[in-house]
Amino acid sequence: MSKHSTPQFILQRLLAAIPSAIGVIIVSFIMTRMLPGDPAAFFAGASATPEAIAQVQETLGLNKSWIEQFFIYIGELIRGNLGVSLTTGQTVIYDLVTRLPASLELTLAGVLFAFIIAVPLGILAALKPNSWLDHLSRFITTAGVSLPTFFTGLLLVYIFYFLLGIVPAPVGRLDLLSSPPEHFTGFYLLDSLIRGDFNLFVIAFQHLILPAITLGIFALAPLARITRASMITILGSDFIRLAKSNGLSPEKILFTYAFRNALLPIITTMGVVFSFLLGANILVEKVFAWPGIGSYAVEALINSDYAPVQGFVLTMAFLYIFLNLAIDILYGIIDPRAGF
Amino acid sequence: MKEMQPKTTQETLLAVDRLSVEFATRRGTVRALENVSFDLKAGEIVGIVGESGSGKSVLAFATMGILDRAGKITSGRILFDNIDLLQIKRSQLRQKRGKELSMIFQNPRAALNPIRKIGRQIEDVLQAHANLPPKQRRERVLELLSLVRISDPSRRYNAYPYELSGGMCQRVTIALALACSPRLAIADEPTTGLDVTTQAAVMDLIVDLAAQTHMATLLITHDLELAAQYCDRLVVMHAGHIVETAKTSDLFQHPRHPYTAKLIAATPDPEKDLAHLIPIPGNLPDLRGELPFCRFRDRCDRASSQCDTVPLERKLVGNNHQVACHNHF
Amino acid sequence: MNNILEVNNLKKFFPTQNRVFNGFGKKPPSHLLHAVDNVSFSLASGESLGLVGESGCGKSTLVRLITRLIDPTEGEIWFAGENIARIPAQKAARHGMRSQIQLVFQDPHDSLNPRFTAFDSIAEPLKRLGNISQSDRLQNRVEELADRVGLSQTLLTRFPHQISGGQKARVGIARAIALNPKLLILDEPTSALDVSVQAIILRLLADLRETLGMSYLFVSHDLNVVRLLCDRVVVMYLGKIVEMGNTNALFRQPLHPYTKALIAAIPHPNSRHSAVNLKGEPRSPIDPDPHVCRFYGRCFKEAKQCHQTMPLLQSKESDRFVACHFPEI
Amino acid sequence: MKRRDLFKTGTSFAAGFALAGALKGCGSPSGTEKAATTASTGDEEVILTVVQGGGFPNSLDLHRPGTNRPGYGSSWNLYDRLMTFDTKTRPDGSLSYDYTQLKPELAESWETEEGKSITFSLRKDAIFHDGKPVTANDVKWSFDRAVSVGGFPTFQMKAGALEKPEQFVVIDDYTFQVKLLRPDKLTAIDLAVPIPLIINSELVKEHITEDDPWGMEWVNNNDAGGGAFELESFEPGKKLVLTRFDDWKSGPLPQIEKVILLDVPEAGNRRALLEKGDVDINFSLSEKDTKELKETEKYAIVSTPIENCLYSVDLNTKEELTGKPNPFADVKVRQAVAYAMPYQAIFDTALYGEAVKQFDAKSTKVNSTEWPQPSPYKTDMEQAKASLSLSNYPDGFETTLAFDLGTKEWAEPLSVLIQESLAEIGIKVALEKVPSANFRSVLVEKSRPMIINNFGGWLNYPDYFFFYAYHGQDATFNGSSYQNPEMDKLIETALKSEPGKEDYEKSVQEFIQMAWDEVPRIPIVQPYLSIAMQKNIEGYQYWFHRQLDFRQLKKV
Amino acid sequence: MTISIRQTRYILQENTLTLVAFLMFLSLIFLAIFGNAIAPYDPLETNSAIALSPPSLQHWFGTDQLGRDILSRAIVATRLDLGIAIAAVFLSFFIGSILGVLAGYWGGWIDNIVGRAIDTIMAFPLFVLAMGIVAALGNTVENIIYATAIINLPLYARVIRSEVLIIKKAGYIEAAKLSGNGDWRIMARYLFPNALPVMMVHISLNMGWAILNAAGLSFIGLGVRPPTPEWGIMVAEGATYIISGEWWLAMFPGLSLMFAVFCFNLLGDGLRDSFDPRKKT
Repeated sequence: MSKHSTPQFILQRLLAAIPSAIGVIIVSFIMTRMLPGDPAAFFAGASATPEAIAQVQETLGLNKSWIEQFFIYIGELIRGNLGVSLTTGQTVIYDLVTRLPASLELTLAGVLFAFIIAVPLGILAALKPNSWLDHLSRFITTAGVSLPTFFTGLLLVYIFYFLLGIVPAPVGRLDLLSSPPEHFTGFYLLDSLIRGDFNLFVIAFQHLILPAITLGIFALAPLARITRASMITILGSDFIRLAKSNGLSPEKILFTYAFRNALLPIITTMGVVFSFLLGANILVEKVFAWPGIGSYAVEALINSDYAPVQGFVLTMAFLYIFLNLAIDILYGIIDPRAGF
Repeated sequence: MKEMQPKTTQETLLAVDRLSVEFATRRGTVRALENVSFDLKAGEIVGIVGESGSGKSVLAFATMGILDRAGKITSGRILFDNIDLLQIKRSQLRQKRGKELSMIFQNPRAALNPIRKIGRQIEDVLQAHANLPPKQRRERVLELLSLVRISDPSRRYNAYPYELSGGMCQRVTIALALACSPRLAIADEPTTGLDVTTQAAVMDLIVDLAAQTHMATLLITHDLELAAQYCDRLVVMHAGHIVETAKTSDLFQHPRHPYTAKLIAATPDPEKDLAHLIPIPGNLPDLRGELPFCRFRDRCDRASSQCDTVPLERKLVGNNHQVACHNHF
Repeated sequence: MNNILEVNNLKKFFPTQNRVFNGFGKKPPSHLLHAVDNVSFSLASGESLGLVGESGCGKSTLVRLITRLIDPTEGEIWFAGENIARIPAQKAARHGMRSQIQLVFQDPHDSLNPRFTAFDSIAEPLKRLGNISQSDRLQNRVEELADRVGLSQTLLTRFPHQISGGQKARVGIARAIALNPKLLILDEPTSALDVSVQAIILRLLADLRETLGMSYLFVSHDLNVVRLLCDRVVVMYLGKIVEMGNTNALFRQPLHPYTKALIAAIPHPNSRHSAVNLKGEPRSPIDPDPHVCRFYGRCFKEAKQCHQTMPLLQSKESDRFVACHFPEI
Repeated sequence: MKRRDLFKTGTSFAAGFALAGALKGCGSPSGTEKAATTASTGDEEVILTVVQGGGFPNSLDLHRPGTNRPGYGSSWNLYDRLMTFDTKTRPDGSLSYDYTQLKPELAESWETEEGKSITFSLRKDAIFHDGKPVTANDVKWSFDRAVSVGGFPTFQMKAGALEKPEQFVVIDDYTFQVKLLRPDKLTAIDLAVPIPLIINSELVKEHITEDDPWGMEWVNNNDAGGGAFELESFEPGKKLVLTRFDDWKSGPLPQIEKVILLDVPEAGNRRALLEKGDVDINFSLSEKDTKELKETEKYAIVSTPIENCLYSVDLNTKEELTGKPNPFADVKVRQAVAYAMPYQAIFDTALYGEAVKQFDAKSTKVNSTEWPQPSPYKTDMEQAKASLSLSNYPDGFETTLAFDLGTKEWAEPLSVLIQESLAEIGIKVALEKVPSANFRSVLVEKSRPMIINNFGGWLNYPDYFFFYAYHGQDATFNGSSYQNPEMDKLIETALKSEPGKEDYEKSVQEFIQMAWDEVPRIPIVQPYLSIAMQKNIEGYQYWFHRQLDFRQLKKV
Repeated sequence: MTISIRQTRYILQENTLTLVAFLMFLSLIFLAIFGNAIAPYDPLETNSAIALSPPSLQHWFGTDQLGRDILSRAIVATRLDLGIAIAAVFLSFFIGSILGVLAGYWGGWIDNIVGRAIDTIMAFPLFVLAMGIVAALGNTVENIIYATAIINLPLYARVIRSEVLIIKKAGYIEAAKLSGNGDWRIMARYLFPNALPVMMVHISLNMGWAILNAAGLSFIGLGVRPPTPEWGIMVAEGATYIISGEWWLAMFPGLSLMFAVFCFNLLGDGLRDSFDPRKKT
């Protein structure tokens, strides 16, 4: 079988993603135009006369036909212009660039939390399937995925902030007095370390705990489940038997042999979980006043603010495409068979 | 049939003594092995033959101490070099595995870690047992690869299992098994799934290397003909029992157990035509629940009431020829 | 004797895909795997023809071509006076030849719908192609078929997972003969079975051929088994026929080095070593060089000529064909 | 200056229109909440932190189209205007702005040439945040901008007869003149509202482009002001930080040195922040939180009835809606509904008693011009049934009640209670939640049979309220689309007159009476603007724009 | 064709958690059917006198801001929530299965078109897509169902497609062709039924997810209309009361929601285990 070079592979994957990207653009355009309410009526101000509204419509280009609007939109898109958010008053690009890192940081932290809890649980469960430990882990993770994130979030805030007071107030990424670190990655944890501001790191970390846990709890089940299943499969496979019969140490068998193989489906699931959480953190962002793109999109959607919704959807679509690409590449690194 | 110089010494290397293994399953306990005893002398090649479900592989796994979680050894001893493998510590057992006794699997491709270079896999074994500096370890790996007749070892060192053919993979697992020059290798259906022509080459390789290193070999196979070709002695299993053991030629010329006789009669060989191919009636009994003392009873045309009521004893019926049957030939 | 089946210059090339699975992705430009390459042979009415070769030699592809499950790249398949190669596989389900060519599958388990009872499976062709709609007639016919293949009627209501391998094989055979096909193709019908069951099935097949007057195309990698059932044998290697001839003659004196190796690989209690050991690895079937003998690289006879000219299948004596520059004559 | 004189003599309805519009929707506390870090005493910087939900300044430029209500608050503090309003003490002791009294801000003094011009003398010591002195050129540029950019700012300026750049004349660096197109008493007052803020024109001009002659892109996110506070950082939708401008000269230097305004969408979190002492002020309290926090007595809570504002149920009076006959066109139906309103339950459960009742008047006869004043309706199911039986719909009908999702905290329970109550007289109501942004469309379209409205006219006169809510011009806030020439006449009479005059008193009482009889809109309550502060916060004052003026706040 | 009773019993014995889930499932069904009859109070009846009273003997789950009995509301909500979930899951299962079977069995251009469509949906942040659909079409129960169905469609199409890709290689599919079955018959009688067990797992897991999805929509204000009792809305409304100490408003509907989702997840998990090919001996 022919092998392709990595750049070729990436290019090929990106090309393959074009149709769905076009699909996303069209669908999101139509979806936003179908939103009820007239943004012009809202933004012309309360006292606006019909003429004033009409004038705003014209400024916003809303009086043109959908088709015209669509081509104008595409034209702007090609020029890299995603428009201006009427709700925040900023360009959509600016909003996305400032808010995306917040969402990514939160989601990554959530996935990381889930990974740290779920994978060991899954491994333990796989080592002793059908033991009490297995059942307990299944119970816990299933309960986790059964909790609506907004409910979990509120509950955690109530318990850990309101009753116990051991976490900071749910007011976003930092407390009221801190200013964000200089922008390198947009991830406060990283940026604060880069700047060497350990205090700020702690503050950012404390603020990240509850939302990340809220999000992570939701991802425990799929990760623990896939870890357990793939570990059970791998542990029962012939090459583990062979490794045992060759007297390799249990640690070597568990980690170098079993876990690395089991990692492949886990990584796939991580990817699915990540893109799922990236969408699901909308509700978490709302609860924790997290200034991410999720809450941004909700606000825009409710206000029939087209440009941010479209920009958000596009961003997510591209994230999704790149995420899958990254996972395939990661897969290729771990599994030589995947090749390119 | 064949005349061979006895190349075995008389010391017993492996003695399995009244070994019983049970499996817990959803629908009850499977008594997979019951009072199984046999021994193996240093340098000897012994074949364990039987149809699927007869417990051959369980026996191999039990000996290696790598039974599934569901499986449990309920009684018996496994004496390797007069040490009971069931009594020693797990770490001690681990020390012996791969070093003194090792195993060759069926389906070699599945038996290799799919995402680790084969050279590294062999090195892992060396690392576990031989105190060699990395450079020598690598040399030893290359040496082993050429020993199992893999051409261009330094290139193959970096190959992944998926890049090799089935036959090649089996050579690698043989190299793995031989890495520390064990005294016993258990080959579990080593040729199943390989092409006919490759099968022969692999078997030749195993017996050649066994002879070279004076390694005892336990060949587990369902192929009577194959066992006959390569083994000094044969152990015939049926439904978790050993029904007969004998020197290969004795067994073929004078099978004493009805099952052995029928098995031979049912096996196609170049001299038989279809009319002489005699099927064995019935199926293997369900190993759950109540069983008669003789598990072949329901398929046997020599069965008597004794078979239900009197426990089976192994009888010596000739030179090194044992049979477990009340009404043997 | 007129020929029931005649295959002329049949070819099947598969495009090979890039390995990366990209969901619902497109196929990148590909290479061609020559699974069946210019194969011609014929099968006389009432004859039993063996088709032998190792895995990957194109046996299964050939079977799927003849049963019209897949479309050939090129070539003709004449069955009962019609070139059925022209019928698109999509349309074959409704074509008259469908009931005349039936297949017994290699894996009796895999070939039965897990959600159908034995009865359903056997009745399926009768309902679809046999125009038997009345339930009592259907019932009678299925029971008759069950009797014929020795399947207890009580098993007819069972699902595949509730019956043994041998019984599943019988269901598969009953289904295949339900419509009294003229040609029955047997694709390794016993390879998944134990020896004891294998004998039963082989005898059953021999009986059926006699009583129903079918022609057999018997595909197997096991020469021992082919010998028992077949009048003539075709040997394939990497998509090409390398030798063809009367069974006994072919066994007695294989002309092609590969056939020789195959026969030599049959385990033989009398010799500890195989007589012929093939070296190296098979050549790649993907875009093979049309001028190089497919066996080149493994052959013990190879010469420069073998690397320059593809040997053609030539008649050596009456009814003996071989494709080798240096046949053993 | 008598308050009525300011604008009463003019003919301008438009002025009031615009002002009222700017301030419509007498807010339940959906605006800002303020959070202040605890006890910053001693040498520490005095920091006030403000959390806000349900809207956050979306621009620093008040002239930009689409700048939202919270944006008034930020620009109020970042920028100065020429004049501002004085302060008065309300009967309950709380402070409020006093729009009868204008006082200097950037202008030291002004002279009015009746009907022709107003001439302002600017402070000579005032500087912008970047240190540039504030000159008459800046004032002119800013006013030019306000009348030129279109949209709401231009509209608002027009309300004071400020329409053309030519009206604004720079006499010298510190003297600025507004020429009047026509005599309009609203002109002066219109210069004290948020729109005519003074922008650092030199600074902005550095950032203008051909497409953007007024530098909107730049002012949107940057500080071009000279107000008491300057911008430290602005992250839209997250956080706004203001620091005191120590060189501010237009008034006493504020005590607060730093203000942090944060967006916290979750109401519960906002309350928790206050209760944990993490914030000083919870500005936009729900009625429930107001009540409960009052009960704790741990916080200073100020509730001010929002002037001239009502929560009401508007019944559409059009004969047909979307092609179908509209039951509410029948006055008997409207009266039935008015009697069927579960007023007290709404007051208790939906509003937690934190509002001023506008029902169950002592007398059925209107005898005062006070506004708002309670309607004579009270819950009386017998009357309701009787009334309905006299209508064309004696057995009831099905209809919908729409409300603004952004006000759901009180509007939803209110709607549910109404729904339940109306069901008793056979009117089946489906509830429709409309997202805030779209509720504006609902108001404009007037296609819903029944809506929950919360209109407030800024100018504290019944005639103004009625002009927008009942007049046949059918303004956006006439949620009932009520059209009655008689009513129009009465309203117009009152508008032309002034309080104390007989025709005024008479027509006001008459149109109120007419509103009760015809009930196109059923008043429920007059809402409060409530703010909860830690006890160490002082100086809170109610403003017509209903945003916080940080300049007045103190920490003790 | 379906799972036999014996098999069911077997699964249940095997796994106590699944048994528990099954009992939970039965009780949910019971509540959905008889909820209106057994609710102690009228779920819509307000009573301002007892608004916001904590759990008591009269009102086990307490009352809400309008004095409505939360227990009754939570019970009555079962039918709507399950209804939404079942309808949505059925819809996406139905359409997804057809698309998936066609794409998997025929491949080629159908596969490509279906694949692109699915990719497009997948590339959307699914919850936002659901929000957008509901916001655009209006927040009625039907639209919530459509939105939930659309965002779940890819899952079914993909799962069944990959299942079909495996099954179509099975010998019995070739056997079916040899028995004279046409493509449609093979899809309907061989591929689909054999993919069903795996789909059952997803249906069950998806049910839970559909409930959460509907609740999430309610939470951001795009759910069903008031005063219809629905768990998500009740949690969302109750959320504002948590901090002021009236925890029962959000807690009990939240727990009901969790109970239902938990039940379906456990059930799905149990089904997954029992259909696990590795467990078949």
